[in-house]
Amino acid sequence: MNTQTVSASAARAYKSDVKPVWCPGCGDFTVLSAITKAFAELGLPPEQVAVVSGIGCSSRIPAYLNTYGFHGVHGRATALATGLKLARPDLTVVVASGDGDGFSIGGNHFLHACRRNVDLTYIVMDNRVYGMTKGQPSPTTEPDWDNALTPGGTGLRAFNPLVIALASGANFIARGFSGDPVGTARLIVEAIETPGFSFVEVLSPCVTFRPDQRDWRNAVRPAPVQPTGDIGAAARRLMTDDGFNLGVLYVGSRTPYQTHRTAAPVSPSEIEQQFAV
Amino acid sequence: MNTQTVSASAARAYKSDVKPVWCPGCGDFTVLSAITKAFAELGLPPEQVAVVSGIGCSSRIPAYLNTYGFHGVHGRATALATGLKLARPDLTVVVASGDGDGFSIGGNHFLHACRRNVDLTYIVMDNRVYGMTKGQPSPTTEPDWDNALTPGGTGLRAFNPLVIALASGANFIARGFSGDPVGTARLIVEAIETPGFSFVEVLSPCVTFRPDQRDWRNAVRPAPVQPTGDIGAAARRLMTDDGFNLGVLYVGSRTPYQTHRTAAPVSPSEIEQQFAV
Amino acid sequence: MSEDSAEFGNVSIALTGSGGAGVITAGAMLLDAAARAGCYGMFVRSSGPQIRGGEAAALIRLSMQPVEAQDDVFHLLVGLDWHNIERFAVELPLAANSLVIADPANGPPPEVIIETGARIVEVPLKDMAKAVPNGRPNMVALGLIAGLTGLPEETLQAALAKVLEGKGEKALQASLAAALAGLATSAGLEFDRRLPAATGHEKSRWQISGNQAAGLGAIRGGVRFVAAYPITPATEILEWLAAGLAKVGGALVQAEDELASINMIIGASYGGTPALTATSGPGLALMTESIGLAVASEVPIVVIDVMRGGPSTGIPTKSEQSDLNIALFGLHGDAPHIVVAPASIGDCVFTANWAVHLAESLQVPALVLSDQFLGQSRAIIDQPADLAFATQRLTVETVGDGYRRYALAAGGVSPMAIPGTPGGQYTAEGLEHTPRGMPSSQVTDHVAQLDKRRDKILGFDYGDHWAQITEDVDSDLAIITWGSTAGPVREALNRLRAGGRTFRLIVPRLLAPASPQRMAAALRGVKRALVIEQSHSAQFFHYLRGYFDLPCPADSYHRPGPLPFRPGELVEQIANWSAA
Amino acid sequence: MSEDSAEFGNVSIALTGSGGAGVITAGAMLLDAAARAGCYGMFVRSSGPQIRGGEAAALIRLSMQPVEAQDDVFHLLVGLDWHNIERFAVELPLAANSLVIADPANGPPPEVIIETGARIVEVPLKDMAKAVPNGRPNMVALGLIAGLTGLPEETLQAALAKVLEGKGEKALQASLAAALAGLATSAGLEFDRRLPAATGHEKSRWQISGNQAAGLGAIRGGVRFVAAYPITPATEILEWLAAGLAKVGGALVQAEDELASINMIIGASYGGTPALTATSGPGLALMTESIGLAVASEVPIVVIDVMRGGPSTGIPTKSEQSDLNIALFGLHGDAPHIVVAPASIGDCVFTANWAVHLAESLQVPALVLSDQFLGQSRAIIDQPADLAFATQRLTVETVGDGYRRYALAAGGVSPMAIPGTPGGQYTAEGLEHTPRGMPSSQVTDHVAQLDKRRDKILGFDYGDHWAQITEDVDSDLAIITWGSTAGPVREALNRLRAGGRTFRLIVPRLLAPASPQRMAAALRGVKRALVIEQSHSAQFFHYLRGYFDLPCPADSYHRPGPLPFRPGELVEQIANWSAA
Amino acid sequence: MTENPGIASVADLLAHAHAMESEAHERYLDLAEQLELHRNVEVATLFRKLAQIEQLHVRKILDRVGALELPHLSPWEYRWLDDEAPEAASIGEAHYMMTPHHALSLALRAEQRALDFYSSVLEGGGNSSVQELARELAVEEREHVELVKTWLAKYPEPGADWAEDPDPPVYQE
Ligand SMILES: Cc1ncc(C[n+]2csc(CCOP(=O)(O)OP(=O)(O)O)c2C)c(N)n1
Ligand SMILES: Cc1ncc(C[n+]2csc(CCOP(=O)(O)OP(=O)(O)O)c2C)c(N)n1
Ligand code: SF4
Ligand code: SF4
Ligand SMILES: [Mg+2]
Ligand SMILES: [Mg+2]
Repeated sequence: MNTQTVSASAARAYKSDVKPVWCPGCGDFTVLSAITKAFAELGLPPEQVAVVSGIGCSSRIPAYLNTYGFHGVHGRATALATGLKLARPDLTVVVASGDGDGFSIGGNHFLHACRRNVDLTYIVMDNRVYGMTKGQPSPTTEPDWDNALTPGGTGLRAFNPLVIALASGANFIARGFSGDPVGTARLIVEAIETPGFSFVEVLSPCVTFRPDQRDWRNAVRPAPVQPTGDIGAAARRLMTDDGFNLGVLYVGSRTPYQTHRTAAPVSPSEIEQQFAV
Repeated sequence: MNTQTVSASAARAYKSDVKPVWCPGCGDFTVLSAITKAFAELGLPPEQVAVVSGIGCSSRIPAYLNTYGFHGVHGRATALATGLKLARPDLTVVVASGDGDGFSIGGNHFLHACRRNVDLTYIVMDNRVYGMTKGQPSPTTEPDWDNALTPGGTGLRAFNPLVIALASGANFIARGFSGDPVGTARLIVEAIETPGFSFVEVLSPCVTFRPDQRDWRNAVRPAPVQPTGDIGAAARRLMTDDGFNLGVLYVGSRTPYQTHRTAAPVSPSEIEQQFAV
Repeated sequence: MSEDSAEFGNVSIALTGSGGAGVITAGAMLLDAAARAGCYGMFVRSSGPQIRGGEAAALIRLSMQPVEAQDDVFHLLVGLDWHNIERFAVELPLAANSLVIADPANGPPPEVIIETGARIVEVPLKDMAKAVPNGRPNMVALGLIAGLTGLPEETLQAALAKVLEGKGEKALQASLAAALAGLATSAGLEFDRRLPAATGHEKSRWQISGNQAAGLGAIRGGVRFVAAYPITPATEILEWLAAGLAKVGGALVQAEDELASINMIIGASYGGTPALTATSGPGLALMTESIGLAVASEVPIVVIDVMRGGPSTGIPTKSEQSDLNIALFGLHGDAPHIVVAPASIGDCVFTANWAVHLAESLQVPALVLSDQFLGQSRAIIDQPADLAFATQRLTVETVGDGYRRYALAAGGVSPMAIPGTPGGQYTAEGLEHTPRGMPSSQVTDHVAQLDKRRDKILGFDYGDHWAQITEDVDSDLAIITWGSTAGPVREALNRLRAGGRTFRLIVPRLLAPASPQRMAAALRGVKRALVIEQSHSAQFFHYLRGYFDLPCPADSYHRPGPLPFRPGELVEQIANWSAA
Repeated sequence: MSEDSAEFGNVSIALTGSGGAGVITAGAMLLDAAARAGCYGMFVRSSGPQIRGGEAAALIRLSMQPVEAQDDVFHLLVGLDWHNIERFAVELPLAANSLVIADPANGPPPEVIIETGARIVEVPLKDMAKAVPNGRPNMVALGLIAGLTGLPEETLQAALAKVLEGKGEKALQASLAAALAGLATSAGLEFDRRLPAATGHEKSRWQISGNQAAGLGAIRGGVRFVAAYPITPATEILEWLAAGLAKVGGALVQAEDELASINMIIGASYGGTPALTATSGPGLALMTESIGLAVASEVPIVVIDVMRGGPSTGIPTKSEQSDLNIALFGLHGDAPHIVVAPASIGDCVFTANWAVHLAESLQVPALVLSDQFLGQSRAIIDQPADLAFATQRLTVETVGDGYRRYALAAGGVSPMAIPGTPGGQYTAEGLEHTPRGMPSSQVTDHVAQLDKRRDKILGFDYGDHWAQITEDVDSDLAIITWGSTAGPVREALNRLRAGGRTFRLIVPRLLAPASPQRMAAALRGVKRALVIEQSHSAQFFHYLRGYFDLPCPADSYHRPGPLPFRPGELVEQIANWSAA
Repeated sequence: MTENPGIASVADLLAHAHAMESEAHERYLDLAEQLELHRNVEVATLFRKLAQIEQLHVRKILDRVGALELPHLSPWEYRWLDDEAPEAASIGEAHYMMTPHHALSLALRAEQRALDFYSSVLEGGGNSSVQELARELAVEEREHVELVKTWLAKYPEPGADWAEDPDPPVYQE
């Protein structure tokens, strides 16, 4: 068998045999396959990868992968992943979330994960809605989107996660679109390869509660400019971005955070000496 | 009696008879008096003002004021104040916090309070340390500040609260310094007068755990440029700011969030009709 | 031993189907038609893990008596299709005399159905639907069920008209034609569970879910501010309140998380507006620190926990009574508060209303423990009375110098100054404090405030509302249960009474503070008691042992969710226990 | 009835002062000197609300016997000044035969001191200090106390040298000179509490605080990752671990909040590294949701709660045993986990170590309930034995196809695949799940997993560690207590025994799972039991009633903090109770 | 998203063809599984059938590859005309209530895109053996297009209300 065949089925080998409960048409299917493509491309042994998530449709993703996984509680995935990566720097740790999980209940950990800059890749499937709980607005939802919990819309300006990521110190910032699986796979590869905290927002339509998002296909475009490492320029650009520019938008050069490990650990009985009378 | 005296004692009238437990020399004393000056200047009846705080040295402030106050739990002051202001739009609601309370445990509410843009004034006494718990690093602490909990320093880039405020939608952003009580009073007056969520960071030295901060006096300076309403420009400026520029740095024009109240409420028995068989 | 309930004039129907087959809508229409026909009833939904289009079952019970539980078996099962029916098999008990309607278009019914021994009759639902322009099989099934159960045609028409209101005349006609085709077919089928014709009733009736009922109770109680974060199965309370509050002049805010929502309502209530949040176990866990703040700072709030299967994320769509412990004991420190639980769907109105009354009167957090079964089931009930509690928060109007917010008033409730009250300025405090509210670590202040906070809730007169004590109040055998388990227990006891055995039934609504004296009085003369609950670790049983002086030996029957209690199971357990 | 404890060769000393007077440093030196002199001892600090420079008291008890409680009275009080002494008055009980050293420079001693009737002797501490170049009154006081209590001069010198190490020779000499001046003065003072000279001891001794001890126990147990958020009175555990872990090759991370810290340790432990966090009540409340995740996903973690006064922010600097309820019952759903409590400062080493062992062996969260008294007091103790538990997490090395993480293994503990293990890939799950870890809402899976999680902790052999059963094990009167209350109770029982009365003492270390059989065995032959605890609502007493089959009537003696239990108070309570 | 695929060698074209057919195969399988889970048996069966057909194509391509060494291409190195492998049915257009008409329309668009791809290789000129192969493949692909068209003819477009689900979505987690 030749290389090509290996690579195609290689991606599939990262899928588990569990069937996703997602609605047919959901953008998350494509994100799932983009992730497997990225893992295959990087040739990661599945047992060396852990995918950590919170709660939401999007957060169901770990079970659909053949890697190690953790389906945690709502909003805490980045914190759990931080502990895992710090304790096990040898693993490739990917965090997967939704816009509610990541930016609403999980907002604080998002801020601090960016700031801490641990070598994680954080993929947020943004559908601007709480899919799992039946269609309530999330922080990224448009202010006038009508729904049962906030009839007539929230009236709140949508949250711009990329700016927050930049402002709080993420080292790699990109936006993908589930309608562009190849581009998304590529972003994920780059995110994993870039040391430190990498944030990839993937626009991933919720066909059930946001059927209007099927039109995103026509709204997205490759970002008109190259990725920048200039934080001031990136700030200005992202602050006025309309949310549909795809690609890598910022790559920094901060050193990832790691807990220092002593080269010559001593035994507990040695440190007990300090208590001796 | 001349006006001057009136205004001096007017400010004093906002102080309660409780003696602060702060260390002599603590910056928070000046913030307290800047707040009373601002209230006096605005001529707010003390019973129409509520000051809400979390936990920390700085968060002790409500009890030292003669207004209504709420000394809540750690990190939740902005949320509590949001409920209060939405239920009681007639009150002037001020939130007071420290850098730990506001940006560490309270980070998510900070993000979402900015985004929600309720008409609150949020004063954070930033001393880049947890004073109350005896000197651990906060998000704004310099990465190399040595301390018992993270010996040698956290190694983490300091958090820039003004950028986060801007990125998440605060409508008024300013920085004051406790060494400049008059300037700080003025910022607070403007913050209260500006509709929507106003964020005022006040550099307020912790003389006990950060005696080095006595030098801040020499580091601060008035911001070299005028306040802007251009969000892109503000982003660029704040992102590269060194943390010592004082003054109003951004003023937006977003409409504050208020819950809609129907002009003609009906009685509960009327809405019960929907259940009748 | 599961005794039949035919004599009560009632029938249980399951309608299954998947992928947009419309069983849930048909179920809702059936309930509506039954309501119009003068029946009582209950409608439970069950679905697979898919968000949309997965397999679903509409479980409906109709009766001439009020219905509070699912029956032991389904008398009628109509399968629009059999996809994944195995998933529902345990939820769909069938007896040999049950009737199963199968559409030959779906092939033979699956083994799980056949092995029940139920009588299977083929009806070509799909073909019949096709014969009607725009007809749908679910409407054919609806007509068929209506016919078999004896619901008059006009009630069916009215139900269709109501649900399809706004879908246009054409859609209505198509559905109606399909339903009538089903109705016509029913005539040829044998079914012995036809409901008698209703004779008309005096009390007006409601069709309502427990979640709606709880929302209504809150509004009746005076709640005008709600902050919350969505979570299954509490979200419908919030969705109903979002619209309801807007009408009565209040407001609902969607918070960024539960930590925010609980603090928002504390803020609103501190400002004088009765305030509430609703959540489920995971959210409640996040709120406990701040509920403790409300205890210490004496700010009234109401928190509704619509319980689901635990622990952790657990089983979000199924019912369990396993958040009792966290509701009673989940706060750190000694933090007395109120915990109440509604004992039926209709009682959710009363209990939520009462909770607001208690919270406001006692300046304390009141937790309401509802559950997925109560919350998401829809029932036809007698219109609940409006008790119009004289809910009054004790406030100060004018204040002299030296207002003492936490004064050691007799009874423990000290008047609260609402911001805006001149001279009433004080700082609400979560640290231990003096009567003035200043932080204090002095033993006298600590003990005085701990006593105050305990005494105010212990000393309150909860009246008869503390429990429902019913059935055979003179029996020397008592059953103690709570919440949604009360419904099936009540039905089991009715059956046992029919068999000549009597039991006293005690269903406390007031779970905390523990009221051992009231319980002892309720148990006077009882020789033995059985405690029944839906929890793996018998939380309620242990709580009763720990905090109540049961004057008699008590036994426990408990098991976890997700399966609901059915009367037959309880008849058997109770009979065995009482025989022992 | 408070019996004197002079016969045990022990003395209690209080040193008060404020605004940088240095009483805490002097107290630490005194303890160190006493340790060198071969005494046992305990050092408790108490301070006002100011962060720095407020009034403070160093409370030291020295004895020839191990010390686990503060004594009923202070035999010696040295006031560097009297500022705000009223605040401490209740913490500083004095008897008529107590000696109070007052500095005439501070004016007459305050009324609260005088009215105790204690003998007051004036010593010009400030003037004596001034007479020494760079001398400080606290050092004069230290020398005076050393002299009065009979500590040899060389131990004082060594203690000073140790504490002032790094401050330079000049500072040391100044302090020493001041201390010697005090020592010299003591010769002229009458004091009947001089300690006997130590005769040398076999076991080596430690000077350690409970917080350090807990940290050490954790490291002994194998903890190599800690994430935490600072909170009083747990912070010292973290600060000690930050340095300690660095040495043994582990790491501590300061998290943004408690929600993060608990999840970080779950992540680290999932990755195979034994992990821990430490907090106090408010932080624990924030962690409960995620502790439930660790229960459901079966990830071992250890959480130490150093309890303080509650509810809410409460009294952060004072001790109370009022987080028992939240530790036992604070998780939503049925979520079995381990709760253990150390019974003394030294026992913090063992109990923390054991907690790690239990968590790892059972793949479950283990909560350790320490408190401010244990945590922040410093004691001289016999070096705790290192039990070197064979801590083993059951893991898989090689995995065939179809690894089932949550397999229903006998005993309930199923082998865990650590990431990196080829073929062991699985998803840790907080939803209810199948043995493979796939989400499931089926009754069979729910019941099987609930049983598994319960059975593994019920079936474990906790050995004799579950409780300390001591004193008069044949007595038919039992005292049951836990945690830091055990110390004063033990001393009270010693005194009562001296008076001829005997009691069986049961101090469970294992609080959850409830072990009714073990307790019943421990109570065999007991006629009556008294439960003693430091909580306003008698949490432990109610827990015992609810979950244990006490074979005898039980009574409760409970009260909240902030005052510590003293043996005399307990002697009186126990004597009255046993006489009743 | 290049205009000109710029396929330079037979190996290169075969690499593309193989990737395209395998992706198509896997995509139909995915869709079949999704619709099975959502109890849309009719469409699921159809997708399975399409998957089988694509599997045959994969085999055919492999036969052509024989011993030839194919280049390794990263997913983004393929020179498709569009975002992804052309023959893979767009997963975002699936719907749990979709009818065979929708499924076949979806398939038709995919097959047409595949045909367009080969045609563009042809139009792009270059190497004659590449041209030869592209022509052959295009012919086969055209057959598919026609086949799908005939199937589609049997399933007229359903009414506008085809996606109408009377039931509300389900609350989860
Ligand atoms: C503590 C807690 N609060 C609330 C919930 C309910 N909940 C589950 S998923 C979800 C939102 C999911 O939204 P998002 O992260 O955008 O995921 P999506 O379903 O849209 O992919 C919520 C509110 C929960 N499980 N836990
Ligand atoms: C839930 C919770 N976690 C931790 C604490 C302990 N705590 C009290 S104040 C504080 C930090 C205060 O820092 P900051 O807000 O900067 O205030 P400062 O004292 O510096 O003014 C901490 C961690 C607490 N009270 N509650
Ligand atoms: S509800 Fe929305 S987000 Fe969830 S699976 Fe369906 S389409 Fe995807
Ligand atoms: S510790 Fe620091 S912040 Fe706190 S009162 Fe003292 S100087 Fe101020
Ligand atoms: Mg979403
Ligand atoms: Mg600070």
